[in-house]
Amino acid sequence: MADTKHETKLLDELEKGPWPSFVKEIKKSAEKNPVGHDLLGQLELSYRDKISHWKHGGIVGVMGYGGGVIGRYSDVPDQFPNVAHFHTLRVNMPSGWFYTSDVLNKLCDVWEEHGSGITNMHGSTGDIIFLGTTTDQLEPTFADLTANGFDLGGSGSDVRTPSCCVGKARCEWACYDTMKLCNDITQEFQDELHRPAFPYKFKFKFSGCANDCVAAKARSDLSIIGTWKDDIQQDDKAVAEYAKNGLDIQKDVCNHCPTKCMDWDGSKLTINNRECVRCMHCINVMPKALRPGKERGATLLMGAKAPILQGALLSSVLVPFVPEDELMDTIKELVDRVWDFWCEYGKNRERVGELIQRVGMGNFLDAIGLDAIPEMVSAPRDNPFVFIQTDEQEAE
Amino acid sequence: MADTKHETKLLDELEKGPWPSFVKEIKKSAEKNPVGHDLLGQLELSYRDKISHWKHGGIVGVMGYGGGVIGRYSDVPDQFPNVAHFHTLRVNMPSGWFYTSDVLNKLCDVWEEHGSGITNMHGSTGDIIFLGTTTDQLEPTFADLTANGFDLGGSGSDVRTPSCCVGKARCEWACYDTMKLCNDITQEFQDELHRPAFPYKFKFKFSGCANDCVAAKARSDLSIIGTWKDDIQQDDKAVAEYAKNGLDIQKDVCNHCPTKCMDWDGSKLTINNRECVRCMHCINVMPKALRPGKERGATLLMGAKAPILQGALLSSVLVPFVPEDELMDTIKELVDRVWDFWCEYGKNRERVGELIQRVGMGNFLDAIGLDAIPEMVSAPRDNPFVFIQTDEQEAE
Amino acid sequence: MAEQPVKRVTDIGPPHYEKFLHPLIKKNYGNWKFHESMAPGVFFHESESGDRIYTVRAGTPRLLSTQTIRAFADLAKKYCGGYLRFTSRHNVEFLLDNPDNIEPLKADLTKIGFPVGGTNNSISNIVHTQGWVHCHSSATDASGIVKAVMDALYDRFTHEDLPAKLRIALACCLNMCGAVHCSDIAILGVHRKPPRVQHDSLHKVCEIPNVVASCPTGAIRPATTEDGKKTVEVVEEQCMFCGNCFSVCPAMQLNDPENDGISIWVGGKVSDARSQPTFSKLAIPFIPNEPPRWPGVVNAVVNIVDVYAKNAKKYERMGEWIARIGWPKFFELTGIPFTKYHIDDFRFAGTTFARSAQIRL
Amino acid sequence: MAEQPVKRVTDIGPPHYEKFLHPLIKKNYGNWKFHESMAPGVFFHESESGDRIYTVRAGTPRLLSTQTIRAFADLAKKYCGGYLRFTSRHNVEFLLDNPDNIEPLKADLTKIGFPVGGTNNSISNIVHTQGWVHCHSSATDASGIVKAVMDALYDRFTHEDLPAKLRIALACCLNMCGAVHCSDIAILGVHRKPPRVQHDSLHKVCEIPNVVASCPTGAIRPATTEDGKKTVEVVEEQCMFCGNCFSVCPAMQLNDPENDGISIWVGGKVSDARSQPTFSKLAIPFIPNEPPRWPGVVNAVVNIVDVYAKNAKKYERMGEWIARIGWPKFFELTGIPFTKYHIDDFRFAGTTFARSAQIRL
Ligand code: SRM
Ligand code: SRM
Ligand code: SRM
Ligand code: SRM
Ligand code: SF4
Ligand code: SF4
Ligand code: SF4
Ligand code: SF4
Ligand code: SF4
Ligand code: SF4
Ligand code: SF4
Ligand code: SF4
Repeated sequence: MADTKHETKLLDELEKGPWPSFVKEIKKSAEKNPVGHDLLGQLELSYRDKISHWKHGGIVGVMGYGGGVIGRYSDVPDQFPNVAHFHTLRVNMPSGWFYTSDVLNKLCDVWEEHGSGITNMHGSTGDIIFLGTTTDQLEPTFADLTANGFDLGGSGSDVRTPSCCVGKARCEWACYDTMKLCNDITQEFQDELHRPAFPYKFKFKFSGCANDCVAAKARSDLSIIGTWKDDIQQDDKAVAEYAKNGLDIQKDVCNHCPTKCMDWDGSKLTINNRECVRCMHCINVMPKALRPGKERGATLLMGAKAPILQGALLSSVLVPFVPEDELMDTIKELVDRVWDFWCEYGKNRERVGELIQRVGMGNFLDAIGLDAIPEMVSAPRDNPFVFIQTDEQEAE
Repeated sequence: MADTKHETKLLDELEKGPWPSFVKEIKKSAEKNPVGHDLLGQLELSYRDKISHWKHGGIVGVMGYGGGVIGRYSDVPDQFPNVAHFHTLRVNMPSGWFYTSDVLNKLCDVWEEHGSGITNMHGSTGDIIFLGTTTDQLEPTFADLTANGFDLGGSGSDVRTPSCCVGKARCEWACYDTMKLCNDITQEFQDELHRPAFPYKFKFKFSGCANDCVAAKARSDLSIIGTWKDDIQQDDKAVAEYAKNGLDIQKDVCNHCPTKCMDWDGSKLTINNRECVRCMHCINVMPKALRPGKERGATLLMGAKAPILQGALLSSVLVPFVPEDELMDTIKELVDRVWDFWCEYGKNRERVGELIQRVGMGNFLDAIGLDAIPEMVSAPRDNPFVFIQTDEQEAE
Repeated sequence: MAEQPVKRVTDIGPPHYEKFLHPLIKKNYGNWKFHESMAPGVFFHESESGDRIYTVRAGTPRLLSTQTIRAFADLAKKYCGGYLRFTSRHNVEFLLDNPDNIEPLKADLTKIGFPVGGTNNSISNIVHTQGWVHCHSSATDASGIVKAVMDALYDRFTHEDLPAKLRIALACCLNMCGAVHCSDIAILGVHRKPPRVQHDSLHKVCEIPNVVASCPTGAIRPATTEDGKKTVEVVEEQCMFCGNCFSVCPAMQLNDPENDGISIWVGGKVSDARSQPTFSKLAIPFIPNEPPRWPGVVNAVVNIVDVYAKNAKKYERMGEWIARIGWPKFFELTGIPFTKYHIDDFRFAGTTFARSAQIRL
Repeated sequence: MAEQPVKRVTDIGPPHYEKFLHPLIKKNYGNWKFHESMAPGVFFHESESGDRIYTVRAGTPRLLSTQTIRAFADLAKKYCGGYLRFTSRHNVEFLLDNPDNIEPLKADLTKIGFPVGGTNNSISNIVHTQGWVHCHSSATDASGIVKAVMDALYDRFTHEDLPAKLRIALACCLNMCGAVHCSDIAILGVHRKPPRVQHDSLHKVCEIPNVVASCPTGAIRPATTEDGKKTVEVVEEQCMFCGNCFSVCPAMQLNDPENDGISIWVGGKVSDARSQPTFSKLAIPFIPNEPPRWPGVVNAVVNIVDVYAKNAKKYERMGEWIARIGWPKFFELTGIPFTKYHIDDFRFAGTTFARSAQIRL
């Protein structure tokens, strides 16, 4: 490899300032691998031209997999030969992004040997991103990864790498075991994850409560959000303690309750748990006094995605409550039905959320065999344009 | 005219019960005019067949007018010859639906002479409805109406009969003179009202405050809603009086304030008038203590309509505040511009509200020469699909 | 302006309202200070000058014979110098300067069968439309249902014991002449069958392109009959029975005795008091037409009213109450079944999905 | 499943997380009782058994060299038995059982340039995307802007003095890989010019029907070049620069040095705490690309943060604050001009119009 340092007047400006600098990171990696210099060189050129110098991704990958690698080629390969090919590998992270020093060092060994040594910790779907290598290095990298117990994540029209919040590992509010479920689902759907067979991508994200620390409701086709059925666990002594320490329970807690189902008479806090919508606010403010109930599980919401093409969508309620121990089976059965319908009727590059909008939630529910319930809507329809079926038609 | 009483077993059931009966009304009129018998006869048939026996309306009217009459023909004329033709006249009511006994009797004279003697007081747009006459009677009815100082209202693709709340005539909250403005606008646009020249109907409704007693925001293309700019007039003694008489000012007033801009400390009520959105609730509850401010005028909202075809629309804010004395001129100038644009770009049977949705509010505002202001939206757009113009394009 | 024969008077517009104003109203026009209600259907307004105008409001069927109008005129003559008005909800209001006349007027009104009430937290008159009395589009009657429902709600009109105003409106087809779309309770006539195309007459009475264009869902296609007549055909699965094709073309018959009927909508409002104006939402997709007294509709409306009256807090309109308790609770309390038809699948579908994990469990 | 050579290992999925859990976490897995924060970036969780696990969180640029990863690994070895994790916002967290190691660890982190913070009511790390470092679609860079903005917001990361959490995300094109659409502040790269069709290559690299179908506004039509090549043409007025045609076809070049740039969005959130999840709304339609330090974007973000910090009440997220004061006030306080571009004209346009007379005057 030609070792050519490039002048980077503009990028050098981004070494200044208190926040850790990605330019420094690239320069560091360049000390070991000249690819870094050409990456800086091309990036400097982009900074001058105010334009990306990457060509439209080509299809590259490892044998037998349809996803996990993003092909990338420079549009100025002559100037920057070391990044002429600059493909990305998506490596499936462990649930909750937990590591040991040893395993991190192993991953570094692999990537220093086969790639640029530049990474993203992590990609915004959650994968470990190995940023930049050549086609011939893909198989060797993959071999070393599997040898170390790692596998590739998703890309293309497949199940994308599921991710989850830290959950029971380090959070008192986890209403189900997010890390285990995330891991089990990932293992269960290895084939769907590695071999794109869907109309488009499908994302799972797991959050242990409504705080939704992996933003599942905003960016996953199936969002699994922890919740509880019984009453909030309440420790009156601890409540009093908070009050004593200056927390204004009326103002800071009760007034922010979305259903105003809390009553504070100055000494006793009373929660009307049947009116509580499990928003977490009061628990967030008084973690020592209030905790989610004991009868725990999750709400299943479906359909979130980014704006391309019909506007962004948030996931919406499909199943209000599934007990923790039934989650795995319920989800498997649900996605089976959803994927069948989607694969048959979904258009190319149509996400599940868009399909629901196109065919109508009512028809979608019929297709996957769920009953319509009011929990699925913020309000019933306000327009009278109902494709209502008369009895004969229904008979048909 | 053949005087045939028909058997009305089903309709007779509707003479029973405490609420005044329209069947009795039709029977009464039948005493004077056999048309009533045939109307009852055909209606009884509809009650048996569960179907309307009126044919699709034909175009009939008075000379030189394109609106004001709804043509109607029976689909069973042989059975009910007296209603073979059964046209409706829409007579423009006086502002606020005020009458004297004398003028009502005159109207009755006219209608007994030329028609069925059956009326609606009033139609849901607000007109006096003369229900049922024959084509040859249209001109004579019109002549007698004008002789008595009345004129026809709107129908078809024209300005529809404007209506207004009782306003200053009998309401302490009227922020502008609804009856005068309604009357002036009606007189101003006589030609547009009688001679359809628009893509579709255009409705004006005038309410003196946000209570909106003529439901203008829900059903008029231009909704004029009274409001005020300065502070709510407050009489602290009267407030105390209400409290003394058992009104729970915190619960019944402050807690219902949409902006929570009211503070009641048990003896003094403080309103943050800059946060007040003029919703009227507190004034409604304490009419003796609170009154709209002194600097009065109206908010102009545009675009309400029934659901056909793109779903119902509510009017939305176009001009947040117009001082009372500028209302007439502002409205005239505004509708001039709106009608120009609508007549040029509106599709056949496209209401103004639908046009705005189709071309986009931004383009609509450009066309009528208004600046976009945040008061026009509940929130800015959340999708990134902006038809943004670059400077050159704007220059173009 | 079109040519007019000389003598013919046109474009004079309505008579000026001032001619019809009670002298006391003219005197205090714009100077009213406050109002106070005295009894259901009776209230007075006091002006800065201390003058008081008393109002007595009575319910009417809206469809009135000239005899009844004259009867009102006579009562006005007898008790208030001949000054009266009608309201935006088809009630009649007598305007008195002498409170002693209130009771006798009420007595006379009751005698001739017109109930006094409809004010404040009562159920006022039902805004409604023509139905089988005069319209060709109607999927149901108007006046008959209004009569049957108001008979059942009579005490709610003559008493003011509801948590807040409750406004009911009826429209006999989706054109919604009653502008029912923002009512606490809306009664709406609906079709449930695609139009039956009159192939023989269509080409004579309608412009094919207009008919095709009239369909919001694109369910209508140009076609030709065996015997070569130009006509249209309807893709039935794409039809949601809006009736717009019939509005523009008589040859698209929609009326269907067995499948036409009524839907019930709840929770709309127009005023800006407290909460902003909102559309009514679907409560019951279909109730068959049951003339002459529509028991199904009457019971449905009465049930919703009773459940609301029992559960809502003071000042809560129907929709404000439901917003507080949530739609699941509304369907539970009323016992109305929730179906897939309740979930929006029209233009803005998705904006009404429950896009949050906030759920009562 | 496709054929695989015998020795080749596939479909093993990620390693099981348990291997990487601190013994104390394994012991108390699912038994945490409460947490308490000790300082910005430092908090502990106590379990039913009374055990405590301490967390020290540090910000990272997300783009990391193996050297830095190894440095983190060394620190973990040194202070917490080699146990660490990363967060959903690209921060690194060290998991300690011994509180005495907190300060030394913080010292070492600061020494090698990684700030401790990002917890509670601070501004955490900016979720972001590839930009010019690796993506072909980018209308702007990602890492560079994040660096410039975080430099300016550094103290907001290391302090917890905001009214509530404030979450910033960046995406370099409308694909929104950063899922920025529900952020308190979203920084979004935008194009402003229709695609430049590469007529010579298009027919070679793309399926014309797919390209035509890719356009949500139907702006793309099939066409033919003078020399008879099949290609497409773009109706420029119908293009809103979404880039979807480029995603499916490289011959639809969108990148444009002068017209690409950045838009700013505010008021979104994901959590259900208090208010339901909401999308971010348009605040600033366009700011030009100004590498290397994007002063325009930095100032815009800092201004919005400062105005929010100054005016919002405790516990109010950006969007909750704006909901209380109203959008007119937001634009007034921030001095951001409101334009016609702020008014929605896409699919759900109309639902965001101010359909009420409730206005602050
Ligand atoms: C690497 C990553 C950004 C990052 O720097 O972190 C990324 C990078 C790309 N995304 Fe993404 N997306 C990444 C997370 C996301 C997310 C966030 C998430 O998954 O939580 C979203 C929004 C959520 C969603 O799925 O809706 C996202 C929505 C998209 C879309 C729009 C999809 C849609 O249905 O709206 C596209 C366009 C497409 O698929 O053609 C896209 C396409 C792409 C492509 C493949 C560009 C393209 O058009 O082919 C990018 C490759 C860049 C490159 O050269 O490396 N990416 N993409 C993220 C994956 C890393 C990882 O695996 O951890
Ligand atoms: C008479 C009246 C109902 C009543 O019994 O009170 C009425 C009756 C008719 N309306 Fe209406 N509309 C009447 C007020 C309304 C209102 C309410 C209002 O004006 O406040 C609306 C809803 C508000 C609005 O305009 O959106 C209304 C929305 C419609 C529509 C749908 C218009 C739309 O843009 O959505 C149609 C359909 C049409 O125009 O073709 C319509 C059409 C009709 C037609 C002409 C039927 C037709 O398709 O041609 C009806 C004639 C019935 C007949 O034979 O007498 N009527 N119509 C009302 C007029 C009386 C009057 O002048 O006072
Ligand atoms: C007479 C009438 C105006 C007219 O010019 O005809 C009228 C008159 C008054 N209205 Fe109204 N409203 C009248 C139709 C309406 C309508 C329109 C409608 O119902 O179609 C509305 C909007 C209803 C809605 O939101 O859907 C309306 C919403 C109000 C409100 C707001 C109620 C609320 O809390 O939402 C008030 C304030 C109040 O009642 O506290 C109000 C208050 C009043 C007051 C008290 C105003 C005043 O100080 O004089 C008037 C008499 C009291 C009463 O009726 O109890 N008026 N009022 C209308 C009588 C209709 C009827 O016969 O029942
Ligand atoms: C570590 C992490 C989960 C993970 O598996 O990585 C996490 C951890 C915690 N979150 Fe979170 N949240 C994490 C991302 C999120 C996200 C997702 C995001 O930002 O993209 C959200 C949704 C944000 C949104 O709504 O847009 C999130 C919304 C919350 C909330 C709700 C805040 C609110 O009032 O809206 C709480 C409750 C609170 O802070 O009072 C919370 C509370 C917590 C607690 C206190 C839970 C607990 O008891 O342990 C955790 C540490 C406190 C802290 O960070 O101040 N976490 N949290 C994520 C750290 C990201 C980072 O490095 O900054
Ligand atoms: S989502 Fe809930 S359970 Fe998961 S980490 Fe956040 S707060 Fe804890
Ligand atoms: S969790 Fe939310 S809804 Fe439930 S009581 Fe606490 S604040 Fe109220
Ligand atoms: S709209 Fe306002 S001003 Fe008009 S009558 Fe009703 S309350 Fe009075
Ligand atoms: S008018 Fe409405 S917004 Fe204003 S203070 Fe009274 S209740 Fe509050
Ligand atoms: S609602 Fe329909 S049927 Fe009833 S009058 Fe109006 S147009 Fe006729
Ligand atoms: S009724 Fe409506 S949807 Fe059905 S064909 Fe006619 S226009 Fe189309
Ligand atoms: S947001 Fe757009 S430009 Fe940025 S990485 Fe994703 S696809 Fe590429
Ligand atoms: S950028 Fe989007 S709108 Fe413009 S042509 Fe391409 S696909 Fe169509």
